[in-house]
Amino acid sequence: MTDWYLGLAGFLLLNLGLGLVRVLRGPTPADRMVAAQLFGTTGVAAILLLGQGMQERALVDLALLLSVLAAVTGVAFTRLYRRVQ
Amino acid sequence: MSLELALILLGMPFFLAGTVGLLRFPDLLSREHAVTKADNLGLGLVVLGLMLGAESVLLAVKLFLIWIAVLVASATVAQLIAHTVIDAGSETGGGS
Amino acid sequence: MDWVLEASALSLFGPMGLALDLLLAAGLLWLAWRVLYSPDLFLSVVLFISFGLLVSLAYLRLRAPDVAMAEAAIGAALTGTLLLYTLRHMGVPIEPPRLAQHRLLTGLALLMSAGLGWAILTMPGFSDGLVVQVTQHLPQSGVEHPVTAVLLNFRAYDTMLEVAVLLLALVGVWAVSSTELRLPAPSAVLRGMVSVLLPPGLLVGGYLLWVGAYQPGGAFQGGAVLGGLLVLLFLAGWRALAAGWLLRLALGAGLLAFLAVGVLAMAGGSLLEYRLEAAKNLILFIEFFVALSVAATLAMLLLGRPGSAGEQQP
Amino acid sequence: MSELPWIVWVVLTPLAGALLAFLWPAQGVRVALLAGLGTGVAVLGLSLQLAQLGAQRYAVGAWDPPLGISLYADGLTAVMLLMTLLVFAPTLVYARAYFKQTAHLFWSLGLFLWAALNALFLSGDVFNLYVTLELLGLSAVALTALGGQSQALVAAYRYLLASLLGSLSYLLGVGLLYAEYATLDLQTLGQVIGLDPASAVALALMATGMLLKTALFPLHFWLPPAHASAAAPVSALLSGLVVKGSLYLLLRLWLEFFPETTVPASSLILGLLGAGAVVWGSWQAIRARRLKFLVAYSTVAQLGYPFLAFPLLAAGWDALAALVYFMLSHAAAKAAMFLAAGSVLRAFGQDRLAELHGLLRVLPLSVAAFILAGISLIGLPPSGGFVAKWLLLEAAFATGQWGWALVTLLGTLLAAGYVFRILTRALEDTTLSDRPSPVPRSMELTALLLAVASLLLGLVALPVLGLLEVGR
Amino acid sequence: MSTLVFLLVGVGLVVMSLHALFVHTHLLRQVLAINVLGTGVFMVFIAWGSQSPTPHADPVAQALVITGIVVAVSATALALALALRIKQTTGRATLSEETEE
Repeated sequence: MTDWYLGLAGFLLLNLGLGLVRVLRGPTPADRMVAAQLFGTTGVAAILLLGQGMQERALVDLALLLSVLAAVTGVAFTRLYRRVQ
Repeated sequence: MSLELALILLGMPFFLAGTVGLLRFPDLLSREHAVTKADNLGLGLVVLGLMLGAESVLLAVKLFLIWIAVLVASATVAQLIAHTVIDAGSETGGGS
Repeated sequence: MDWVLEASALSLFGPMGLALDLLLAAGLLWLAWRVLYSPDLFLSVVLFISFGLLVSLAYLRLRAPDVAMAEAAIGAALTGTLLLYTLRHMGVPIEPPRLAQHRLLTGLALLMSAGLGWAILTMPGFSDGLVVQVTQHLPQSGVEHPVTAVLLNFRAYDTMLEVAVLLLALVGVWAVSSTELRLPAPSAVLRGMVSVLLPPGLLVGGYLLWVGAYQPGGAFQGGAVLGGLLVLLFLAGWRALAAGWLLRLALGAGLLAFLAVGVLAMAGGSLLEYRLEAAKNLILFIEFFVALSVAATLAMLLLGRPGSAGEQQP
Repeated sequence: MSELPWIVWVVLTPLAGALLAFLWPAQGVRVALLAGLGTGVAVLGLSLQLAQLGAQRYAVGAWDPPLGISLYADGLTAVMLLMTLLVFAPTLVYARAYFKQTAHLFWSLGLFLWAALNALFLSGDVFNLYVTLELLGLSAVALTALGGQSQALVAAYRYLLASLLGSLSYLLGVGLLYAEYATLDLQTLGQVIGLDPASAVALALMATGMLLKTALFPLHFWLPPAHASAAAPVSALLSGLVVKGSLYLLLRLWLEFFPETTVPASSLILGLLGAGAVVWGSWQAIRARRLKFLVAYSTVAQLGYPFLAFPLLAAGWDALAALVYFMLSHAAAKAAMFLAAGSVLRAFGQDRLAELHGLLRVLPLSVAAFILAGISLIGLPPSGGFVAKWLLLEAAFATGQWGWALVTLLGTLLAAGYVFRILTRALEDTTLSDRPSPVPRSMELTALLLAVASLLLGLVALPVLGLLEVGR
Repeated sequence: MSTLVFLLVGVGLVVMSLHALFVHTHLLRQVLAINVLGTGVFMVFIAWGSQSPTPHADPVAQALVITGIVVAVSATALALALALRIKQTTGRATLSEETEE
């Protein structure tokens, strides 16, 4: 059973890796930020599955923390990089 | 195979679809769609699966909270990012 | 080299775990390389945030959830926000790296690194660290989670000085920076999101703070979540905290609580020595104020110095 | 009195002062002076305790090592704490006149710096030492930047990078030691440490970090601009004290660890680098065009002398005494020079050496400070610098290592060269073209006080060296 | 096995970031390099700590790294404030070789 979860976590990790290609390609900062937002969703799912696979309940708390903070960088980007006056 | 695992497995294609959309769709707005819609669905299925296996109410509540927080955050951030593009028109190219 | 074999035997999670580790390791090294050398600085910063999250995943694999939380919250999210902010105000996001040659220093670095690899691979054997002592004394610490016991009791003196470092950094930033963060008016969507996210966010921060006594979590992780919420509030145009002595008190509260408890303990013992009956409450008392200060400081580091021009020399 | 835990108050008083000065900025000056007074009392109390009762250990939280952190004080600690007090107290008085009302953050930052130094000198735990190093480095950088001009900012940034690199290198060494020996306690480590490659690399990392922070030639690149462009009282603290913090830590590591892991080559390398520092730093000081840069390069040179003593440490007591006396006399003399240079800057608005004629007429007390501090830097009797050089020569002759003695003598000539560069201008009796601004008397007097102290250090050598012997 | 893999990752991060720190002249790149360097050092601590026989990694190593992370963000904040101010006052965002006066 644990191997299943670890394998799925690995699959999500690969997904993240693919998403990073978009971060690299851009071309605009907005494109990069959208791709980086992937860490908020896919990353949280990967942590949840990792926690299940490693029998580590505390990882749910980490996912909780991340889900709240995922918004911060995204919002910071949109607030700071709005069009220059 | 348990229902728990089945739900989680069902979520995986959504993540893949989101990533593929992110890579393949031609412009920012459609890519955003791909990521926010598909990934949040996938995460929802994962959370649902894990909630079925949760041994305490607290754990189930936390899992649900995670989903809600991610949903709100990613939807809003996506909307805000879209606004930066629309506001800036084509000027974002240089990355100001 | 014996320990290399021993370490291999410790692989608890089978081939799938190993595959995951190798994937993570490759991702980490590749990301670090792109962070350090990509021509677009904005890309570097975005990748740095992703890198921090991946580091956090690696800490999870290494069974260090407390550190993983601290890294995700502080190392990735808040440091990343600071970097985004600074980059935005420095302009020039696309600037190909200009390389200077410091042959002497580069040579020294390579020498050090080679020595480091050699040192690790030839180490006669790893010790067991202080696990035994910590486990033995855990019942006398007042908390059940060993990391919190180390941070707030066994090595509380370190943590007190660490809180001082955080406060000092803020004073330093105030001494240097002359500008306060200024933003255009926030949109209704953003304000809506913040008001939706705020109550559960506060709950999560408080929960992490409290749960640190029993399992991974604690003042720094909880404080970082609260700090993130404050940053969100600031970004949404809220300014109520940015005023006078109340703000300064919030920033200094952690160190103040530490000093107060530490000195009071000296009445019947030594510095920062808690009586067992009171230990848990004292630890939670300190942690509460440390979390408050961590939150306020992390947020103010971003906001800059409120309502004041920079320090002027006479 | 003798039972009071002065050892704790030595750290807590300036730390609490820093916090209070931050919370109550309007009263920053008063808080700082009071905290300075309190710290002085605590340092003197601890020194008396040590002299009477011998070295002491204090387990924080009553957790004995290896689980907890212990503070440790012996004669060496006491001398360092007294040195810090000697430089800090007059500098705070000077700063009160120098900064007027505006720079209220200086008081909080200054007290943080004092707390960091005292905590560093007292810490007996290698990781706790890392935290104190960061506290020290960040407060020093923030103080450097307080000047606000672009030069100071760039210098502060460079200083910050060097400082962080140094402490991370040290931290990596700490990690390796903890992995191998399962303890962070300095003394315990000293007893169990072996000669395997991992330990050697760990020590090399820690030592390299400290050399970078101490700005030993050729890792001194960050020091001159930082020390020269900071505000005068800050320069005095940086040159007089901050570099001594990492030098002290290096010495402590050496004394605790190296008897067991002696590699003759390493002490030879340190000695040679020290010799390089003496020659290169002095030469740059002789070529400097601005007073503060001259004084800053003189710091690079003077920091070389203590390292000359490292190859001789194995031979015995004299070398250690020489090393400590170099630190002590340089602290007082260099702080005096920077404070006096600050008075010159205040009077003329610039410090180009070519335009400093007739200084004697305008700032006689500052010129006196330059002369007296210069005597100590050159090492003429009866100054502290003379005692230090004398002890070093004795150690060199006793072991037949003549080379170090020659470097010392060469350094003396070069130091005379750059000190006389200041004095020949200053003593020229010409009238000035532009009217100097008034300089508060307290600024000139505190500089003179420190200069006199650097001279008198030679006369109190016996009690100081007696104190140093506590716990050896 | 995780221990060995991530120990080597830690060393790799240290090597890369040291090189980057010495060759880059842009202020922000140097800050990034210092941060990656710190992460490499922390990784060595935690990778070693992970071979502890308890359910979680060595608690002391974890506590030390948490302290390190907080110190690192403090230093980063100061460095960034300095960098921004340097850019504002000199108009340049790079460190170049400078001489006296």
